[in-house]
Amino acid sequence: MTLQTKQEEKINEEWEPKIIAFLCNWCSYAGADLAGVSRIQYPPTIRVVRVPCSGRVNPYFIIKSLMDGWDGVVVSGCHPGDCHYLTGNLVARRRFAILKELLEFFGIEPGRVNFMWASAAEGERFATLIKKATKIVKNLGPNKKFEKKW
Amino acid sequence: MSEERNEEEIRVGVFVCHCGSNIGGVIDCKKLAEEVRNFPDVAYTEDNLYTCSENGLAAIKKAVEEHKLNRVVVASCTPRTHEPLFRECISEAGLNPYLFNFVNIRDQCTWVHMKHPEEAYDKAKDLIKMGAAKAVKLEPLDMIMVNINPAALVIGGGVAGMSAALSLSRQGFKTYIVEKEDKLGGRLNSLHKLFPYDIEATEFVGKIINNVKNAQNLEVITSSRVINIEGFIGNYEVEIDQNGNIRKLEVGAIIVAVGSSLLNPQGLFGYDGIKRITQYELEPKLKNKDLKAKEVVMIQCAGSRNDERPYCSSVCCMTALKNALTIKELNPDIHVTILFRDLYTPGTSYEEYYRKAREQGVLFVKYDEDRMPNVEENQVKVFNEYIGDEMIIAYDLLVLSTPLVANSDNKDLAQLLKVPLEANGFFLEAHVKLRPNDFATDGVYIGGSAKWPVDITETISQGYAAASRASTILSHETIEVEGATSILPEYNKSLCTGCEVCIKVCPYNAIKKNENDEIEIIQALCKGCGLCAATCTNKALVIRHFTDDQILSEIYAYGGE
Amino acid sequence: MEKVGAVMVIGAGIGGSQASLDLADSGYKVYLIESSTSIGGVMAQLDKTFPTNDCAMCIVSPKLVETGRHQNIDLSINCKILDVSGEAGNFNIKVLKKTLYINPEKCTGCGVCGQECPVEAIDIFNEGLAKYAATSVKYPQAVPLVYAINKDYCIGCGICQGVCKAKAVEYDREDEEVDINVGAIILAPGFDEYIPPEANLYGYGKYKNVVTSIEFERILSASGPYAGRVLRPSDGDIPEKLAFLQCIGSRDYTGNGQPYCSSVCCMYTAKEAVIAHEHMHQIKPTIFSMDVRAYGKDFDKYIIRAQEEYGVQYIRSRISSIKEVPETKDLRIKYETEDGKVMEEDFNMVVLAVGLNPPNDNVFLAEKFGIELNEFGFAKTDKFNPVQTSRSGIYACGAFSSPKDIPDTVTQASAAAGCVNQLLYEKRGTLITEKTLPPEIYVNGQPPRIGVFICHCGINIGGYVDVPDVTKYATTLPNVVMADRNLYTCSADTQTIIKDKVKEFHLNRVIVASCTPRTHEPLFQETIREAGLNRYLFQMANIRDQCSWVHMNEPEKATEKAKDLVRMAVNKAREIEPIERIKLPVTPKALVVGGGISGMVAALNFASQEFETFLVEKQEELGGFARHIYHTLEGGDVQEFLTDLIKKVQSNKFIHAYTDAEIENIDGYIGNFKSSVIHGKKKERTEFEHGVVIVATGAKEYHPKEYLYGNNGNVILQSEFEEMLNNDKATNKKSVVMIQCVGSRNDEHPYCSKMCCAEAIKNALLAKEKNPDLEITVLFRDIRTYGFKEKYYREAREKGVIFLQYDEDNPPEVIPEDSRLRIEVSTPRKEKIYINSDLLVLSAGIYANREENEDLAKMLKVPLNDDNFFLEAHVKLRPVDFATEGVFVAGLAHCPKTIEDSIAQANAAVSRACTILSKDEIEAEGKTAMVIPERCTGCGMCVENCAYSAIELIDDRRFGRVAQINQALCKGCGACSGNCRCAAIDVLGFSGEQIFAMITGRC
Amino acid sequence: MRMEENRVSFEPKLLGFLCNWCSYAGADLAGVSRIQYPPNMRVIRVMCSGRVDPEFVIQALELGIDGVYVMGCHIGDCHYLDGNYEAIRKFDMTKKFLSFVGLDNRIRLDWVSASEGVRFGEVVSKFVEDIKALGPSPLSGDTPDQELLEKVKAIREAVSSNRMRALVGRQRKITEEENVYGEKVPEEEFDVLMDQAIKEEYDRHRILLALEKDSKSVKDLGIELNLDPSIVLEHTLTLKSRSQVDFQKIIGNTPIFMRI
Repeated sequence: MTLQTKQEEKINEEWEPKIIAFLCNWCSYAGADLAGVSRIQYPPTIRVVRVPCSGRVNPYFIIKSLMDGWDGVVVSGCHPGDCHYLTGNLVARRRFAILKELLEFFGIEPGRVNFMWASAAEGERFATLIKKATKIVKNLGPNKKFEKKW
Repeated sequence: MSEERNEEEIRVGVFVCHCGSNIGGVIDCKKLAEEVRNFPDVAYTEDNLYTCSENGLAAIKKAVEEHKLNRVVVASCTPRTHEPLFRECISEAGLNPYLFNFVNIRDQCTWVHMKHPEEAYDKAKDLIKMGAAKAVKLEPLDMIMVNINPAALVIGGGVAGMSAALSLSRQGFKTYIVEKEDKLGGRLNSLHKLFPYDIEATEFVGKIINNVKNAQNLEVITSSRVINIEGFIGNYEVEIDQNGNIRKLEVGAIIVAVGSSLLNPQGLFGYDGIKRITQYELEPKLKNKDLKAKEVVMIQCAGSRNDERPYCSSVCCMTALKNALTIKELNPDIHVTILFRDLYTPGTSYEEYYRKAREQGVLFVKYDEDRMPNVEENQVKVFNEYIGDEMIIAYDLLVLSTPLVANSDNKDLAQLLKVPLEANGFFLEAHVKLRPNDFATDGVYIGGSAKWPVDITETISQGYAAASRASTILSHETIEVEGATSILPEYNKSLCTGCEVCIKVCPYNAIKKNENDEIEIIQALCKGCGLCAATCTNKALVIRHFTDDQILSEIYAYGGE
Repeated sequence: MEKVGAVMVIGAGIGGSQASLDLADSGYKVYLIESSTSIGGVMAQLDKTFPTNDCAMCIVSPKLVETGRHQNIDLSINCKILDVSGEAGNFNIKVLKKTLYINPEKCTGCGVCGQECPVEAIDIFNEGLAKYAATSVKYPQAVPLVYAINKDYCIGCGICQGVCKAKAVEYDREDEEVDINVGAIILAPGFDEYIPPEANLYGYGKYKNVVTSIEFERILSASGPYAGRVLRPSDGDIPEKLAFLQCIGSRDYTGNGQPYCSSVCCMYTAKEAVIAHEHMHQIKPTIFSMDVRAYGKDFDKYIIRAQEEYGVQYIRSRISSIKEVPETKDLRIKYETEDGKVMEEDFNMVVLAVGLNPPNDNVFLAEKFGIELNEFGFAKTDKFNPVQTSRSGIYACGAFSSPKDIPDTVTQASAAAGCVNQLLYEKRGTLITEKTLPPEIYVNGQPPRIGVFICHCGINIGGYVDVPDVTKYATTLPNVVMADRNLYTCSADTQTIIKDKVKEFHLNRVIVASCTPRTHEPLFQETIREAGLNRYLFQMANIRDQCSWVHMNEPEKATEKAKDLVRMAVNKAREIEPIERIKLPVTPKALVVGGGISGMVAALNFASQEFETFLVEKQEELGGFARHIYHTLEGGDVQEFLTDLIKKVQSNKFIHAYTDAEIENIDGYIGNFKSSVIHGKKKERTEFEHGVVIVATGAKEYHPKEYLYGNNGNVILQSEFEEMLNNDKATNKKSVVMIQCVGSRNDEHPYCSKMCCAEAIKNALLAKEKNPDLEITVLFRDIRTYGFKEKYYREAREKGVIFLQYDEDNPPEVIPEDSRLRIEVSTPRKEKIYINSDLLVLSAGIYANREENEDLAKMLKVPLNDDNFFLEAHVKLRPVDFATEGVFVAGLAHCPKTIEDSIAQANAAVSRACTILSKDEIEAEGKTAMVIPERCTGCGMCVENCAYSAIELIDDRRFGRVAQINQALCKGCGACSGNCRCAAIDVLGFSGEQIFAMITGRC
Repeated sequence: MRMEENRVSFEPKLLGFLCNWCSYAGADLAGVSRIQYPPNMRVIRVMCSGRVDPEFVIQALELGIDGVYVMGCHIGDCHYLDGNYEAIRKFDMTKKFLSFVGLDNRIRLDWVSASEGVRFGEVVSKFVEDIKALGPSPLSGDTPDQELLEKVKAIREAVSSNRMRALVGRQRKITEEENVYGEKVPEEEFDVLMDQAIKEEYDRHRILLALEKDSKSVKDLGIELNLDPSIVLEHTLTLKSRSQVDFQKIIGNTPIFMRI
């Protein structure tokens, strides 16, 4: 646990953001498993959806998640060159570069959607990235832009 | 740390005893009682002349009601003698007996520091401070009740077993005898006469056997042996195998009376079973009076009191004398010479029996352990200690007095009963002097040669002793078992990883894993020694009445935290 | 002797695993025998691998998991070979399976025993840098994930048996002796790295901050003891100044090292330097080396990138001394620079690039298997078949025959499998058991009836997540008809419970909430298939590795997350439908393009397995690049080997050889290719069908424009010089000069042609033999005689050949002087040297002809790399496959290489091809993409995205120009559907509705 | 007050753990026979010497008590059969830990039977004299030696770590009877393993305590605990693999560790 001041911890105490995470099966999902095997702790804020490749993540999934009230979205794929399907992650990277601008245009705070790359051996890095993403989304507060479904 | 602690306020009462002048003569008990008043959580203090006296106890009960005390500390003599008394007193005042703590300021304070009254006073004050600190942490405990199945199992149908079984069945307890052979009687069946009154063995044992036959609630199961024992004091489940069919007996106590066995004499003094025989092979010959020998020589301690069997079998000397006298009775002209190292004929009647043999002309020659008699085909060379020279005694019959040895299958039975064996393979009793017929494990008792070779009289008395010890528990529907035992409390279950170190360290096998693989203490078997709690790798087990918290609070009270 | 259709593979490193997979996929029963307690060998210890900087774990663990689970592979760990008898085709091997004291069937690898064990022992896997318990597994992702008790450290306290909920610990488990009968044996025991002896002069063992490269590999590794941070062992600081010393224990004639070059240290040192800098930017790596031997494909580019992008500094010098500075524990290195100055520099940490020794038990193995070892202790192999040991029927691959890197090891593994195919092809499929499965229950149209099984996994889940509560919650979800929990859902007895529940509740969807699907999904899919349900009617929720294990301190939140994950799995399960794996017929014939050595060896291998083969060669006669090579450096007679090959090809009835032929067209896909070729003077056109394609089109010798080649008689190529020597035309020469790297390692061809150094030294030795006092000078940038070739480099120097290094920036100049040549060279010491010589021999490299390769690449839809060589699927783990299934590459077409390497690659390609030809039909991947024609506008965006060129636009009668997916080629990555503007493409198993259901289903 | 007293008049504060069946009874017998011995020792009654947890002994020393005496039945007499055998093993381990801080001569283990009233008086007197000779404990009084206090705290935590308790809990059975393989582990071999474990756990818990105060680098820890930094690094990384410690940040070239 990072050394937050007592008082700061109090406010953030009650509200935990709900973040949906699209993890590519071959690298990032394996990295998340390794974090588990090595018992590296990270906040329980993400809910994982396994996809074959980061290339599979259609922009519409991300927008649908935000519309449906998820407070944050994380998409994680293999490092360039590692992709099990050779070019899947490169296609995804270009696609998400454009999507980021589109989301800003919609008025969604940039921190809500995070793209990251973690390999199967980087359990440590996966945990730190999730901690960082949770912190950003927590500071942004609950997702009020879209009407909540529940 | 425990959840159950009730939230109401802790009010400790401290009663300082003068014990006449034993304590009051050395330190000022009144001042001590006042000073102790301001220790934490102490609600009431009082000093009295003899706290253990009638009015002392009445004072405690009154104070408990008036000041609504929920903890009581008595500072006086030693808990070893007076703790039960005070526990009884506060339970009559409505308090759980375990909410009591004893502080020893007499035997371990005033009596031993008479020349240093000030230090004695400080010591007493510290001890009371520690006692009060522990009292605060005490928790109510209820004695564990174990119901007793008023039935008993006697293993072994010899004279020891039969005596025990008769005694128990006459007290109305359902009793079973399990005998390996196909008939009762054990070793006596093969004997001719019994010393010292030369009673016919068969007639003597016959009487006992038919007593057993027509005794009520006594069932004899012959040619059967015990194959499994489950459970604990008062609740044993014994599986026996009677040539093929398995039976389950439910009993509250078990008496081991399996007796002992004869030594296999192969290789001793050229034993051949014809010219050189043992006392036991001589008995039937005497019974049927077919003795042709003229010169009989007997050798005592044949195969015992040596490195292999460093013990005296206690019955061989009397057996030799008995047989010698019987021979003389048959035909006085037969010469009988007994070579001995020491003759054991304790007691009045046995010594008299020895003198009678000498009068009948039996010769006694003492030999020394370092120079054993040298047996040749028909003569024995032996160095006579008294005349300091070697003698040659001709013989046409050599009788060896061989010792009794432990049964070879004792080890398996010991495993089933979880009781120890001593070095020579006989059963090891709880305490040689104070509990000769108990085992350390409660509910199991022992009598007869299974414990140590003994003669018939001793065997019978031990049979009765074992029976009476068994009846101390069979006579109750339920018995109270030590309350301050170890326990794996609900709130600590998540700490226990199941490493089984506690199971391996417990001297009483009182810990097991239940069917859903969780550690469980068998309350009836646990003695509360605390070994398992001190060894538990994750500090999950708790010893009630001596928990870590309680002992640490005493240390803090003294250490000054 | 009756041949046996089974193979034994010794050693389960990357080599052993690859050979086993190839053979198991080609219908042989494989017995994989591993001496340690888990497969993966040295590669599993590596963090990243050159030249692609892939994370070793990412690329190797899927292959290891597949090896661990393959139905035809019988894996035994912790084994020792006792006795070997028999002959090629029928061997009997007695194997001792040493006990692990833990029952592998019951152990679920949860790791509680390792945590509770009070004994701490040196962790050999982490090279002594970390401690592990006496009960442990080699590394977290070990396959099989089975714990083992190391009896030397174990004190027998019994705690692990107590805490093990699966009751897998059995202290009385005995060793087991097994007799195995196989037809062939492949030895892949790998290597043991050189450990500097006690009194070494580098201070290893004395100075804390001097480590070996394998130790540094563990320091770099993200799953290593230092968690990927580069720290120095003396005080945990980041070693800003990091020095690497090359050739430790290699090229060492002092006797305490090995005389040969270990081939891989130059490259792995460069990688370690690059990765160290990548992890910690303040690290400035310096490498002290002699030659930098980056001879493989894209290796030179890697070295250049290391210097330019990662600031790696190369100093060409063998250091003279290394001392530790007591206060700072830094290391003071004294060395001489190229221009003669003596320098002293302090470094925070030093890594010794240790060489590769033969495995420690090489003599034992050689004795047991009756094979010969060469002078260096490696397995002796045939000159023209690098995997064939001295005993027929027994093959060796990987570092056991000579030090080599991972791509060559994998290639040799497949090559060994190729040779086994030739030996045992009649017995293919005789010993493997086909599982009989009940008919699939038809579930379409039924309302979903979902069964949920939630796992305790001992205390790993149950200890933190309130499993009973989650089970109760699961029963409240719509369409869930039953939910229950068990201690270990993956245990054998629970599989039968699942099958019973499927029948009892008529379930048509099954969900297991336990650990990671990556390792356990195939197991449960198999179980529900045995219960009659389609494999894909199954979903997993990962509530252990991604929930209970990582939220240990927040049990309530972990339970809440577990409920969410179960609900999302149920929502997705509602949407899934059964998927049929389509079957494709296979034509058991092969097309080999190119009639050089690689092409011919491949064709002969196919033919010897009675596969009809079509060999197409552009030239009039066969032979290819090797026609004008006389001998190999090792003395093999190339011409004799070549003529013998050509004779065999022409006489073999299974081979149709078309010379002077041009491929007109190839279309179709894996198993179903149709090609047409125009051959002969009369331009006849023949058409034929085949199942696989081997590309062996070779490459061209570079004809230099520089150094006056072509307009001065005294300037010739090495091949021409070899011809002169063999016909005694060079007797009158007095001084010969050779120039290396002509047309290689420059901007036009930024790669090393790998064989020119060997050719130059071969010719120099031959010239000296013919005329001892001939003066020969070799001008070089780096002499790359890797492996055992180092021996000949030393021999050349002993025979008086002068080697002079020239600077890359100002190459030598050639000035003709009457009938002789004056060659000016500027050496690194900045002096100018003039050599008068009457003959200049240029070591010209190899290049790929763009036009020729491009049109073949188009026909086969396979890519070329920027040097115009064919680009393989994965440089490390699939070096002979193309991304497009059914097409393989061998020989110079892949990249410049020696003749033995080409032969090995040819056999490897055949073995890979056999995994297809050995089956009469193959199953395509189930979860592939699927086009919804009504929505498709035919924009073609998906076609470009597909890395496997599995989509093409067709003209459909009803819907016009729409995309169509070739199920055989599609891998199901979903890149196409991710980009499709009108959601016209979906992926079975990960469809849009299913993912929406997971996102939205919040009830 | 205690500090200025000179050696002669110093009255040590002693604590005794007496087993109920033998040594406590021996003490009572000393009372009944009016045997006089110095009053410095306060007694805590326990049912068996095997019940005395090493943590109690060290907690007492930590609070400034000058000496701790553990007494049990003679070997073979234990009311609970082999409680005192276990007491020996626990005491030896405690003594080895305390030898790191030079307090090992302030604890003592002895056997007094119920009939040895005289002997009880003698051993207590001897203990008081020996402690008097040693002088007051450096941790007693109002100004205890802080550095030593930290070390003793670390020992207390190390002694109750589940690794040490597992080793000492199984030591007797494995070395005197048999381990799970039916073999007897030689005493010296187990001692080597035990000594190594003791040294490791002691260092590790000192590191944990130091990091609990604030985050530090390996080098600072090396200086503060005067340990070779390479050993500190090894321990710190083992603690990291057990998620008790983690990297916090990097300053210059030095990573800083923090306690989780």
